[in-house]
Amino acid sequence: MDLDLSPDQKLFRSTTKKFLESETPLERVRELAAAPQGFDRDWWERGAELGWAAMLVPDDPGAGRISGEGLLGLIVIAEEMGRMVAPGPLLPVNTVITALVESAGGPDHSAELDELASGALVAGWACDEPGTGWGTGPLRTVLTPVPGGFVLDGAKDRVEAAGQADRFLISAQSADGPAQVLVRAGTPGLSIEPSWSLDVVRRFGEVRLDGVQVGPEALVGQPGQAAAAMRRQNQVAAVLSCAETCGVAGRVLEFTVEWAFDRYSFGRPLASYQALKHRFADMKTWLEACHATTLAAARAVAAAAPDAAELASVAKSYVGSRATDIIQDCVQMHGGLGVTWEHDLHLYLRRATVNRALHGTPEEHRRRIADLMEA
Amino acid sequence: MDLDLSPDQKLFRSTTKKFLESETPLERVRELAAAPQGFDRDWWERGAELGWAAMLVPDDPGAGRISGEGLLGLIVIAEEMGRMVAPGPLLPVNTVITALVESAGGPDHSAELDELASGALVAGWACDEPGTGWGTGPLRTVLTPVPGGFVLDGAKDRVEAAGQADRFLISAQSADGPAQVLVRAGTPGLSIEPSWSLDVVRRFGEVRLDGVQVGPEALVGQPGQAAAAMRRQNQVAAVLSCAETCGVAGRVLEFTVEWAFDRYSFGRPLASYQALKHRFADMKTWLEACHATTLAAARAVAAAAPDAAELASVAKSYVGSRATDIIQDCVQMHGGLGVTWEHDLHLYLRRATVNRALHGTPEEHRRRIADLMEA
Amino acid sequence: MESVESFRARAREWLASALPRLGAPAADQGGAGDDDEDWDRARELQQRLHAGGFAGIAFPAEYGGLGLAGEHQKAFTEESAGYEMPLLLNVPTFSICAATILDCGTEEQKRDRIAAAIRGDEVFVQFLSEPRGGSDLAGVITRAERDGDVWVLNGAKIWSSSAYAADWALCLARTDWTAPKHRGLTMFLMKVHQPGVTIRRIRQVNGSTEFCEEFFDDVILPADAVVGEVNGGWAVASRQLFHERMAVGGGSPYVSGQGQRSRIGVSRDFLALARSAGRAADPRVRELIGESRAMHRVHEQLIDRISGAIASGQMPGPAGSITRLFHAEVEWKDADIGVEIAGSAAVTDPLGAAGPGQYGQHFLSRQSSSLGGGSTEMARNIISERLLGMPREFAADRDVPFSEVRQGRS
Amino acid sequence: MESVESFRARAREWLASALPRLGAPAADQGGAGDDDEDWDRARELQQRLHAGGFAGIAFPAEYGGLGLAGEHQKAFTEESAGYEMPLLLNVPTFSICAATILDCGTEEQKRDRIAAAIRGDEVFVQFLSEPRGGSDLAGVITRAERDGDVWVLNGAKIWSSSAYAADWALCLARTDWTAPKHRGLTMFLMKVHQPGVTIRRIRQVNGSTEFCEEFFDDVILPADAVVGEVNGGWAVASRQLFHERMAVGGGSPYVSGQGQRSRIGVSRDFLALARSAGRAADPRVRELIGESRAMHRVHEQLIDRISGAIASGQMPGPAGSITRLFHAEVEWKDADIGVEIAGSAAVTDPLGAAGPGQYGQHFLSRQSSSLGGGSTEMARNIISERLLGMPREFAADRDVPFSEVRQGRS
Repeated sequence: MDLDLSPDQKLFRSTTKKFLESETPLERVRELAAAPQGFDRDWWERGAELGWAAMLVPDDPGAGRISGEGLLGLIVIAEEMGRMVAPGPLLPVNTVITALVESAGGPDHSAELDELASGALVAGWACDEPGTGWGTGPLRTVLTPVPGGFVLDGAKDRVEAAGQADRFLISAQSADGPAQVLVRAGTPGLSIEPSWSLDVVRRFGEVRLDGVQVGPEALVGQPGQAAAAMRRQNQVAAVLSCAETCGVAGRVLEFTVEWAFDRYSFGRPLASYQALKHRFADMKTWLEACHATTLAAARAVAAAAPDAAELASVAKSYVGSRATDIIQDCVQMHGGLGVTWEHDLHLYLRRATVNRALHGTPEEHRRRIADLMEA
Repeated sequence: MDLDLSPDQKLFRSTTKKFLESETPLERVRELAAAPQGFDRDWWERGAELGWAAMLVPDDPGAGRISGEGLLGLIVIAEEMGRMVAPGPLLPVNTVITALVESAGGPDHSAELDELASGALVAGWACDEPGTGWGTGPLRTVLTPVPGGFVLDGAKDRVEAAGQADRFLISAQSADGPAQVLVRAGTPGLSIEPSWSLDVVRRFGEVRLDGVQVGPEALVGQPGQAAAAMRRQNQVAAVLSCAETCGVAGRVLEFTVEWAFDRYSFGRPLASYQALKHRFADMKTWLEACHATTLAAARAVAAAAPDAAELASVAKSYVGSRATDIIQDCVQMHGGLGVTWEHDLHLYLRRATVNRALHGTPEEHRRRIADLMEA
Repeated sequence: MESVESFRARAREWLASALPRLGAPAADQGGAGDDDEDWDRARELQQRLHAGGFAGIAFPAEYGGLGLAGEHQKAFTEESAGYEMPLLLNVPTFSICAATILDCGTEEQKRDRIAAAIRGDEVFVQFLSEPRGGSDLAGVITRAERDGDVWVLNGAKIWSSSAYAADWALCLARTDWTAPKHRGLTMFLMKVHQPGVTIRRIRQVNGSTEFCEEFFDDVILPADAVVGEVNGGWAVASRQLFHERMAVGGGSPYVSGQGQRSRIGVSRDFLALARSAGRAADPRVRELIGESRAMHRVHEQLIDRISGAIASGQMPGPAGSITRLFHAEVEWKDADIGVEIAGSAAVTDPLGAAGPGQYGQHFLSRQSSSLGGGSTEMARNIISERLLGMPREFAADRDVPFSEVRQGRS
Repeated sequence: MESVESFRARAREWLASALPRLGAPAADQGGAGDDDEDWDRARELQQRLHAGGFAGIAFPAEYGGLGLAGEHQKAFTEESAGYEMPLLLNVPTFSICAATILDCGTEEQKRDRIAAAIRGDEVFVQFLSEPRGGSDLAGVITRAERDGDVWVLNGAKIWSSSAYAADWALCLARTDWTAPKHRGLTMFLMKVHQPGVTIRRIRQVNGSTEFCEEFFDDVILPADAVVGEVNGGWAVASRQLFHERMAVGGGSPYVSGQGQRSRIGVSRDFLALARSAGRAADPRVRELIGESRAMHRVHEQLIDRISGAIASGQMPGPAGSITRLFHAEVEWKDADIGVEIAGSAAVTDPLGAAGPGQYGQHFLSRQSSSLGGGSTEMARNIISERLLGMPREFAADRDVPFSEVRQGRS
């Protein structure tokens, strides 16, 4: 991503890369395709030792702001995960951490924060609701005060790692406005219906909430005050998604360029055909642009810059649409092999397609940019 | 367009081609760019002798249907006009003729029909209204019955040849539904405001109607009954526009292919570079598709087939968008020369861009197709 | 020769009495060709056709056919609409392999193989493409070496459709390495299932296992397995390619029955998808729906135009590459539109790959239509070189002994 | 050397007292370069800078400059924001031509020409491209022949920006036809207005007449007009191309003042266009508005990334072709979006080319941004060959005497 990595970032990269190569190489990812949960809890905990879930937690817990440096390190890890189509709840865990860190004035969640950071706890981010697009309209899940706490009613879908999550961060409408609560898996009234997924190892589910009772300690921030944190969560999610997709597209372009040198047709390498060379030039240009916009968005979000929301949407719309363009053309360059199960290309294409569609499609983010221009 | 021209169609093509080459070659078209009206009435009358305005008029005037064979001949002429970026009101005159032929049950307009066919009379087709897209919503121009006839109030824009027209076919809302009337230029209350145009020789204007009084003989068909004829007019207009655009794009691709053979770069003709060859292959494919869809639409409209409306929109959306794609890439192939005033490319690009935008943009026609699928 | 109308009347009557009516839409008939039972069923139907005297209509009588004209076949095909037909056998068995054997085979090959196929006893397959071959069909490195009376075959082939279900194959092999590429090839008609042949079914991302890869390990072919001339195999392969274009373009007299064998595919009802996604009123979604519809209609119109022009000689045969290229464009567009309308439901949805997820699933094989049957890159070469007359690409393997041609590392 | 901060403080003070403040937005300053009065104004402003001691900041003192560093220039540029500056002189006069003369010129050329430009007395132009040249910059066929002490120049040049307003030109001509392409060229520093030179202004579809075509008819050039070595002209031209990339990429120390000279262009306020077209609530139109905005922001981000990487040596110089290619994409997209949102108002409208019609007008020169400054085709060659290391295109003119190279008919 960044061409000037700090020594720390280089370290995160090399340790994560080494870990993924030895623990979840692509053969292992293919095996996990058959596993109901897509990743092992033990594996996640060991990954967390490399900082996967600790980087956004600020040194000063009262800062009320995720660590900016941490985010810039985290995208290095996300990119490596993309290069290896790695499993694991990197995005939801770090988004929930963002919520816990940046929601002021509510109950203390530092114990859960520690457990998330260590990898002992996995959290699901339940932000989308069935039948709606990204960030459209008011929440239909409602939070109603009752004696001794609150009751949640509604449903959330597209919840990553729903089957593995120990906690769910659930957004809901309260009488005072949007609220967020952290609910334990297994709370009566909360049920999980696994969904189908295009990804090989990333699992999703629908979370149904039927009169789920929670105590006041479940609140994340104050009811009605959640909008600002939710915006930040969306920005962090967009940046992590883009960084991972950069890794996906970057790796695919890399091995496809190699292929073009190695593969001969009519006695010449594919890389000598101008029509293909020009398409590779386009792909290289788009990939550099993907890196540039992801990094710029990450920096803006890290600094909580005034245009962070815009730049997150710029990156998510650009990377979302261009990455699949790149990968599809790389499939084409591979010929028939590119559409076989045996070739790894589809593992990458699946991941990029999933990342493109979740947390706002390119079209949704473009509309958001237009909205922000008028705001 | 059609690869199997009948002897008649071959004749129309060769006489029109010869006439345009001698009377309005591109140098003359460039001169006419400075003329307020863009074409000479005398020139139009001589062109009309070649059948430009007579072909849709059926042998049996009571048929209530334009000549299908005539339409298939007319597209041959329209294509030639496109190849020469010819001036002249081919589209509005023939669309108004369609209205006069296909509107049943109203006053007799056979005298005007004869004069239009001979080229003595020029008609403007006033179907669009200021501030609205193509075929959206109810007409805002209203036709109100008064003693001795009707009064028209409203405004029309994008009226081709408004400055030269002797008659205007005006669509308006009557108490019974849509109506059409044929109004003389110069009728009190009717005023014309010339508009700017991107085309070199095609002029447009806004027609304002302030209490314009017309007699009952001005009606084209019966008030409230105009919807069917208006649909047919739109189909004929779409087909003529597409046929002309096919001529435009076809001619441009033709001379650009020649250029690619003649122009050398690094000691090799441009036509030997694979990246360019592949783009030419795309352009050739798109051009053949433009011809195919235009011809299919013309045949369906000629036969008043049940899917004529759909095929007209299919052709208009496809040709509209692909023709400018082809021409823009031909500009690119020409290098810097392609964006000079001196090179003829921009004359063609102007015409294709105008045809793309008028009588329904590609986007509007795609939406129409979706509507028809649900109808 | 019986008149077409008389033949048609007989066919209509026979069809009603002898073949089952289709319940499902025509596009679904014949199965996907992925399962053995589909193939058993196709053979059985072909045997019924043969017993009823309606098999091999346009093949010569001396090779087991009826010796009638393409018009008779066309009439039969029209009448057969709505009946279950052995569509799996049309391509490549009848329209490509049997047609090529008829053009180039020995008397014995024609008599034995064509008749067996018409009886419904044998299914054919093409062994042309190779794992390292890509678009370069003539760059075959599977080798056949003469050993006394027989040939010994070694190498591998790929993308052979349903080889596992076939009996005989047309296999192109290199027999002279000192000759330039096209001049050292020989075509063999070989048994598919025999010692030394290993067949592996290839799983594609869309779930299909129709395509196969074959490995040849000292496979013994008798001398009479040669089709055409030794080292004249490219001429035979060219006939196969010709017949393939005819079959795909709808102009083959050896295709019997309407509709393609279905493939594992995706629904294209974008209006229904938009409704299920609650986006049927979104103007952008409506544009996409209209655009897809328009592309499909233009595709039909273009096929009419180009196939008519080729048939009448107004365009040369390579013009078929125009429709081939356009077809890929239609498919690209549809794949993209499906994903765009379905939104996040294309990637995770309770309904899974049966719901909007099928559009995400289909997106994975978006390029299939621009790879199978000659890549779009080759189509663009053909259009620019053979229709527009532009200079041919430099081929490093032209006019040099094939053994000296560089092969690359993959 | 004076400290940057001290220099900045002096500059700030001087600017406030000596240069007019801009009323219009910065992007409009300096005029379009199409009119003589713009050029007169630029010379006058340059003379003021010179009189105030702020001209030629990074040029050596012995050639009329201040002999300061790029940091001083950067400080001055920052301070000059909001003041009217002679931006027309930045490209090519200072940043390309004077910079190249400084690198390759004789002592006399440096002393005379650079100093005159810094004084505001002279303007420079490049005579590089030729009417039949296209992307092949070294394929020059303008010829200079030695005749005793002088050279005689014949031929034509094109796409020279504002040649009509310039005094001196760097002109590349072929002086040895027996040598291969790059090895028979010589660069001349010549007077623009002299006997035998005819200048024609080219009208472009966007109305600009900035570019010129020049015809040379037995133009006499003195022996000391040669820049660098005889037949070593390509080395000089390469320096020009290097300085051009630096200037365009924002890294030239010879550019003074912020903002580009404006061009005849189109507004990009698609939100305003959508409002005026009554389509600001159409979701599709909003997507387009957002997409354009996104492309512009990504473009800035990409420039930061690539120019930083080149400056730090992490990417080679040819990586500049990446931003060049991306720039064209942004412009294509904007041209298409303008036409799509404006709808029929882009082609006929009462407001004409000042209203939505400007988007139709702009669509006519959609390709300008992919042609000027090296075509996108050349950019793609460079990216694939020099960044990805793919084999170079075959050049039929490599290593053969230029007189034997085929030139084509146009």
